Amino acid sequence: MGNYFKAIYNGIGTALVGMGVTWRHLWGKKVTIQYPTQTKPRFGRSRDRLYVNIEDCIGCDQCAKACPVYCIHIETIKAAPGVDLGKTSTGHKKRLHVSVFDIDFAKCCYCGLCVYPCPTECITMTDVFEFSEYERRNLLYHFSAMTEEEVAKAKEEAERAEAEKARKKAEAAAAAKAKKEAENAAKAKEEAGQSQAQASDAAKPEDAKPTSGTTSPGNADAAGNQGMKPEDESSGPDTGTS
Amino acid sequence: MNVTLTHYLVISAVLFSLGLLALVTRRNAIMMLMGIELILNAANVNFLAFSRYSALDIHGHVVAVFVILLAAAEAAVALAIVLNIYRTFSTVNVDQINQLKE
Amino acid sequence: MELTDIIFYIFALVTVGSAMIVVFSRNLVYSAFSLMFTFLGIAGLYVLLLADFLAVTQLMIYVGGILVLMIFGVMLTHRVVNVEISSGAMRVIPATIVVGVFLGTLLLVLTRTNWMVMEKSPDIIGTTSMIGTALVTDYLLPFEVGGVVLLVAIVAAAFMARKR
Amino acid sequence: MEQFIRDLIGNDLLATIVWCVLPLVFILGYAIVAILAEMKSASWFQDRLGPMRTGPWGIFQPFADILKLLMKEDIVPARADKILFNLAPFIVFVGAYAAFAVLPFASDYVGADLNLGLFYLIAVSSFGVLGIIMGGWASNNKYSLLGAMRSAAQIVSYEVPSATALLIVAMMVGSLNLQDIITAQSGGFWNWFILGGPKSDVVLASGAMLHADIGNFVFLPLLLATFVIYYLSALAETNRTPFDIPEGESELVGGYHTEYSGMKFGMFFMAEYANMFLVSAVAAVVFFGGWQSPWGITLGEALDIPVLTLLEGVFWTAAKGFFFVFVMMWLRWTLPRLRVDQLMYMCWKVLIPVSFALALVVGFIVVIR
Repeated sequence: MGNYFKAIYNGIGTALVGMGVTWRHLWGKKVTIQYPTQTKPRFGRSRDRLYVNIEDCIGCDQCAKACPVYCIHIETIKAAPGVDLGKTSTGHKKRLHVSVFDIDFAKCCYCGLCVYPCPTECITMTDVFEFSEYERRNLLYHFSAMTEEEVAKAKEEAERAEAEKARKKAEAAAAAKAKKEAENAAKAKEEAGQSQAQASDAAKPEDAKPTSGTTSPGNADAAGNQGMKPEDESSGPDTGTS
Repeated sequence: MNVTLTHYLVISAVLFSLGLLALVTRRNAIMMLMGIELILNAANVNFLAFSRYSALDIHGHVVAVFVILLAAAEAAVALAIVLNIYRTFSTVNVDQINQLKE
Repeated sequence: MELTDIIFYIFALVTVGSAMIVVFSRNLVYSAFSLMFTFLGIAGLYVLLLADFLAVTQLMIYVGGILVLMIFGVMLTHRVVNVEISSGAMRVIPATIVVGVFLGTLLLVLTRTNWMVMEKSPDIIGTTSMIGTALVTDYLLPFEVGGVVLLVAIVAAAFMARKR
Repeated sequence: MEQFIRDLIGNDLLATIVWCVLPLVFILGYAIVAILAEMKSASWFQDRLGPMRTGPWGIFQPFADILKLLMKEDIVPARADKILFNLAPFIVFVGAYAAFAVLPFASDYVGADLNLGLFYLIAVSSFGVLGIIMGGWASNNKYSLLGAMRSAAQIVSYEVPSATALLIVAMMVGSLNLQDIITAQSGGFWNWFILGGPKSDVVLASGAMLHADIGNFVFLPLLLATFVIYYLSALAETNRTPFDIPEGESELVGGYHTEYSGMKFGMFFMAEYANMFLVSAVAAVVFFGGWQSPWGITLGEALDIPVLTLLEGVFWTAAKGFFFVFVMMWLRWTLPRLRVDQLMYMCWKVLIPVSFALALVVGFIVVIR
């Protein structure tokens, strides 16, 4: 019987204590953050959207190789000889035009594996995580700053340089052959002087035309976290359907 | 047509007959209970109607109170019995319950 | 025809109509729920009969108590997972004929009798105190016995419904 | 008030209809406020902000919710019992609404000034059970049925202590008329029944004289306990937390209204809110002086402006009612849900014996004084 009344007393008492606790919380500070207008500061090492500083990219394709889901697609064009693409901020010499640098964020798993192998530290994780899109193809980010004309020009130059190289190689081969012939001919003492002069003439390199500074038009607007959004859908091998 | 005593008595008679019909035709114990409730209510309507239209005064009301009291007691006990029957025989059809034990 | 008469006919219609559903419906649950409307209609008739206390008691005991008990009974004694809880009827035609003859006789007697009607003024309000006084004076013994009956019924019902 | 409406409209039948519909308007307005209050208090108790987007501080959220309920598809489960399924929400709402008929909002604003007001309230509040069972059974869903059965068992059980608690006060007043109960408490908050009832003789609304011979301080602890019993059982009767096992969403999905959607769910919702206000208003009427102001005098009477008196009465009724509705919300976020056996233990082994004992003691004192 004593326990019975004690239980009633405790029941009412604890309920009142609990009401006191909730009453204090009624007027206490609220913990809710009004999300889109207020946000919590992100952690310093948060791994969210990737950003590529294309000016530093040397097109080495290491990040694409490291990616476990193959979401990075890089195409490069060899710079023609004599074209100075400048240096990266880390001091590496750039030897390739990066004509395509696409990251498909529909595939990206935010593992950060692409960040580590980069020799110039141009691909980094940013703390931007709100970049949902209505269409999947809008998640394909084009980081390369080269316009189509520039790409075409760089390609043309590269081809020309290639052709030049091939021609030179052929010439060199021809020269070597000629030399050999000349050597053979040297045994024949009467024609020695004439053939010597011809061979030295062919070995002289032809001037390559210097291209204008097409390396990368300054992308000052891409400062900070914002990666380069695609200008239009037609500009890339888009739609992450592949 | 003004409402008179007869109107109430007619309703009471109809209710009584319906209750009787339920009691006679239905073999479900609960359905029979409902019939009994209808009959008791018919009786109550009669008591109150006479109380209203004759010299019965408040006594009709008191009897009706007792009828309701008994109806409540009856319903409680009867439903307990029906529940027990169902537990024993798995049916509440009163025709199939013809043994004193299972 | 006054407003109270119209209300009387509405209540009468509700009472008799739902009572008919109670009796003739194949579905036991329909019967139980239309019994609610019967009780409500009867409570309305009580109000028209100047029995306000009885009307509210009717609401409380029948609708709130007995009917809930009935529905519990229906649900505990049938496989309620199935919506179709039906109960068959038997010997419907002879029963209907007999009851019909009985009703006819009853109605004949009711309408032919010249009842001694004493019209009371309908401005009597409140029968509660009168009933209360009657219960503890003239009807004291039945009242006490009624209390004992209820107590016995409660104990008996609880004892029988208990699982052994 | 009634005469005023009759004069205003001119037609008796139309005036009666308007007279009947007035509480419905009140319920609708109250429900909108209460829905917002429920959401806001729920979140504030949990250190959250609650709805913030619809309007400034989210104050239009109830309208958005109602709009959503109105536009939702009205689904009837394929194997449900169509007739009863559609009927149930209305029965539940009618049960809640019928009780408003006798609720006195002000000294001259009460739907029907019944002599049996309190008894009628108790009787009608049991009416909603049938609608709940109907809905739970007709849904043809085991969760709905379980919820309905639990609800019915709970409401039927808790009716006993709640009715006993109310009858204790009725015994002291000697009347079941709600206006009598309120006028018995006139003259300031120290005369309210929560503080022991009238300290001096008062004239009731019906003209009878209520004698208070001995100082009623002896009633103070008794009536305080009575109020606690009433409020707890009222909480259980409205299926509010901590007694909300009929709809316990962690075990029964949603209880008896699992299968309901759209406006039929809205009816259940409205009925629950109406019931909440009803039991709160009854607590206010019976224990806290109803439409009386706490200091006993009203501005309207002092200045002899009847309309002001009326408004003050409605204000005090609503304010006291809202306060107890708020306490319900407060308790909801304080106490966890009870188990079924704890619930029944509390009713049958605590509240009912204690309320009977209180009734005996108070009755004895009332007789001998």
